[in-house]
Amino acid sequence: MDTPVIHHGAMFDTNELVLNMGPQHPSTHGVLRVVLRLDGEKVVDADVVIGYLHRGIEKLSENRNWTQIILLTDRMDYVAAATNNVGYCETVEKLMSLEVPRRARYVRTILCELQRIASHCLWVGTHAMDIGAMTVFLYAFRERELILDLFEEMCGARLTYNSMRIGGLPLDIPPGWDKKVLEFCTIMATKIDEYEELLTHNRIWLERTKGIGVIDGPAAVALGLSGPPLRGSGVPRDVRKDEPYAAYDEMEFDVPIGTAGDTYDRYLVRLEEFRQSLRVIRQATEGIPEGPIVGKVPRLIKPPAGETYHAIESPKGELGYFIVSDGKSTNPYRFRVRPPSFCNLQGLRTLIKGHLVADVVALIGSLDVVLGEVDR
Amino acid sequence: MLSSYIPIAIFVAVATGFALFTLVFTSLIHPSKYNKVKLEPYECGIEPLSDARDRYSIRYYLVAMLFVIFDVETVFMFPWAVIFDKLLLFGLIEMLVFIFILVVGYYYAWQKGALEWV
Amino acid sequence: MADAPAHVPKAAAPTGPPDPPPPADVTAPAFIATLHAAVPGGVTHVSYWLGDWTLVVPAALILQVAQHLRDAADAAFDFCSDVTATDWPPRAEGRFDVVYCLYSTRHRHRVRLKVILGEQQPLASVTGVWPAAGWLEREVYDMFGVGFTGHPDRRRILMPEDWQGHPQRKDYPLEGPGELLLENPIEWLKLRQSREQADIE
Amino acid sequence: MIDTLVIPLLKIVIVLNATLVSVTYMVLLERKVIAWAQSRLGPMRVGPYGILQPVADAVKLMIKEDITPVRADRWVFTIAPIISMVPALIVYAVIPFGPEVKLFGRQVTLYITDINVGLLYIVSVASVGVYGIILAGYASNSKYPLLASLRASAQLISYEVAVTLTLVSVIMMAGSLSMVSIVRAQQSSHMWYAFVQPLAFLIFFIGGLAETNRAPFDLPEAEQELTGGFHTEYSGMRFALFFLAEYANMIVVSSVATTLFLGGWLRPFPNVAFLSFLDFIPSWTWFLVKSFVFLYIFIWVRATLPRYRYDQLMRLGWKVLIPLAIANLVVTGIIKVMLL
Repeated sequence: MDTPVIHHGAMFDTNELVLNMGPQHPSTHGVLRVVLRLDGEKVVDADVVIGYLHRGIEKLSENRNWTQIILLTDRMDYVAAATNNVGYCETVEKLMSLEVPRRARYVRTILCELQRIASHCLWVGTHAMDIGAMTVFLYAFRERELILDLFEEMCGARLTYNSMRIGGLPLDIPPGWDKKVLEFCTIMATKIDEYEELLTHNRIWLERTKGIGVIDGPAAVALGLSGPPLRGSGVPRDVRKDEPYAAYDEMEFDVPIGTAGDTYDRYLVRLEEFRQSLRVIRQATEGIPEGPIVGKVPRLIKPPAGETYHAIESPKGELGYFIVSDGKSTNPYRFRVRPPSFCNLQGLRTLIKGHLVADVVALIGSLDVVLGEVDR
Repeated sequence: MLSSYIPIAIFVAVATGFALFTLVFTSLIHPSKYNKVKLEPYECGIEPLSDARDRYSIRYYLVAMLFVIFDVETVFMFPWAVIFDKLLLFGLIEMLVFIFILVVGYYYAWQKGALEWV
Repeated sequence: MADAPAHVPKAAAPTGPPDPPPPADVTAPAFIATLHAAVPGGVTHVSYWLGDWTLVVPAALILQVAQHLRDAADAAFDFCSDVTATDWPPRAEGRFDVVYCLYSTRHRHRVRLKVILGEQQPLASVTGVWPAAGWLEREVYDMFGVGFTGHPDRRRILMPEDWQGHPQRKDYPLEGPGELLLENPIEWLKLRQSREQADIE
Repeated sequence: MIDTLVIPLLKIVIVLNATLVSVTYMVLLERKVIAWAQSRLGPMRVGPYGILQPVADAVKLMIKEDITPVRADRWVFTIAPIISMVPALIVYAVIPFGPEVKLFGRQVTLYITDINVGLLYIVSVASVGVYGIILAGYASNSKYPLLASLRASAQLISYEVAVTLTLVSVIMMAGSLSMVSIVRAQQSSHMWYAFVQPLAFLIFFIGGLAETNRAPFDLPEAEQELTGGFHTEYSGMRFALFFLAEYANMIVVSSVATTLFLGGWLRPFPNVAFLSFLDFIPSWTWFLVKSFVFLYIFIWVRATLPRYRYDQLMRLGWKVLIPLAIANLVVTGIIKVMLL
């Protein structure tokens, strides 16, 4: 294999080492493959190869009826399945111009935010693990477990919830569930400080994350980053605020943004999002209105012909659904997902150029990709 | 005097013997069902395309060279340190000159960027 | 394209979304008028449905329109949310709808561009305008076989490099091509034809 | 004959066995301590509270299939783990676990041998172990192990310089290279060297972490970046030898640190008659307790800290530790001249 020669000077020519990282690699978060061209330990260029988890969910959905698709969306971002459900149901509701009862919208808000915390828990754990701090991982998973318990009580499943129906919810919340959610908020609030204690002011952590993968706001927007990677670069863009869905228009919360646009700021943004999510959950759980949980949904779901794009803020970024209905059949004519991880991962190549091998894993972690969603 | 080294020789023999014994012993009892895929070098699930042995970055050699310089100089200090009590001021001044030369070289290497990794 | 032969669906296939024009009581946002002025003929049809604005753009002018929408002060669509396509095989004016979902982080508004494209017709890549489109266009190429010209890295993205056909097309066999198509496409074609023959008989 | 061959041989066998057992239990301890730090239980299945886990691990490693990759250099691939392990073990030859004791009517020294260049011996033997790692990476003929072994060699030699320089300060204090004399010198000077040479102690500890490839300096085997590092291609008993070497090295570093800086087998305040009731505890117990504290800190650090990046690690070694060690050396010399 002929590899290009790097010129340090005539005497010191060395070859680039082509290192294949993934798909079977401990820190590529599933089945990502990154082909690195290395000069020593420095990354000269990288090629990000995806598709190892491609299951054709978009194609499958064209042959399922509108309700059956909900459980397919679970399998995309499998650490925040309920968020995917909500996004899909809202898109179909928009397509059918359905009114969703206020109680259902509140429960959706709670579930979305619980998922955000669960997803960020998994992220903070694995990200710290990538950088070598192994304890945070188990701490974060301990709290994620509490959320999974809440979900189990809510809808019987722990990972793929299938927790939404078009027009509302399949079941009302179990009695006493709201109290448990509030209890969880109290516990979680102290645990976030625990993670911060281990990482935020740790010298090694700072050295490993500060100034790594810096991207400024306009460049991040142009690259199509969304969610915490974009906000870490100082762009105050959050679909929950800009185009409110569910019951976010009635909630009070802040959108944390970073300044430097490096890995550390993305970390800080997510940690602050933990706190904001708790704030939203508290408001929504305390103010949950009485009333029906499903709106007036026709027996046969068959949206009129037309197409629409609807986006929500998933824990990873802007999760958009582009759905085309032909108005005749009971399944969508075209079902397209705009997965936030896919678009964020696109930025990886730009971010890792010039950094070291060790930073590659830190940067994959800081983008927080879920390959189930990237490949669908 | 030399007799105090005999235990070391025995130890080397015993330790090597132990290592060899375990390797031979386990080679008799472990299963060996090999196939082509199992014997391939690890490349994250992709068939390795190129030989791993290639020309590496010059940095590693630079570090090795710096190490040789420093370590040899440090070894010179061992006997000096042992009889430091007897040499005292003479020994100190002599060693300060020696260390000064070392530090000048070190400073040069620093300024030349030999200690920078990236 | 070494594709499966055009397969005519049994029921009369739909020929595209209705894309209704805006009703009288909805005023179009200002950037549409500016776009009309800046790129003459850049928009052939304006549609408004469920609160979304859709502009149908001729394939030849997509780069100019994209450039204008990104740079014009009243549009400022700096964020390319999504690039995707829809396949309408029986449609006369071209089987593909290539859809661009744009968003402005300054004005916080959205618009969709739509390009109607024939099977072999190339389309200029917008990666120069929005780098975000890079992978999204690769996916459209992978799934629909839309050839983007000027794309810096035109490879398949989700399917393997040596995959035959474009799976999201409506005439792509639902059972998948199977191993045979990958190994020996000609044999596969023969097998498929003989099976269709058997169906007719 | 008995004194030169049989007794050393007996002692060697005892030390070897003790090392092997403590290495296996070290692994269990590490898993348990880290588990407690992470609010979980650790191994609990094999034996009560998992205390038989090391036995199960050893048996598993022995009956595990041993794979040599096709492109590897067969002989070097087999020799590398031996080169890595033997030096880690033979260092114990000069480590004093205690002074002379009377056993079965015989004066027996609680060390295998006491050579007058003991410290030099440790430094030189310990650096041989690096060859095992380099050869392992090279012989595997696979990219990850190769990268890891290059990293490992550069890292180990960088920290070697700083560690050796701190040893020179200790030798200046003790005036001897023999491990036993260094302990006795600490007794006669009424002071553990950790208090006289705190900076050297700190540099030695950090260097020790780096030289044993422990977190936060565990880059040669950073599983998140280089999958398993230099032993990626190893399995079965050859992997077990590397594993053994790593933990034996940890114990070596703890023992050397105890001997040089914490007064070896001496009890706390060895010259204070008031505390002489502590003498009923055998001297080697003090040695083991002190070494254990080090081992515990090794594990504790691993559970707490993230990993350094490679360039940061090299910077710390070359630009911080080496200047500090040189300064410490010069200051020690000047103060000594002024005091005498």
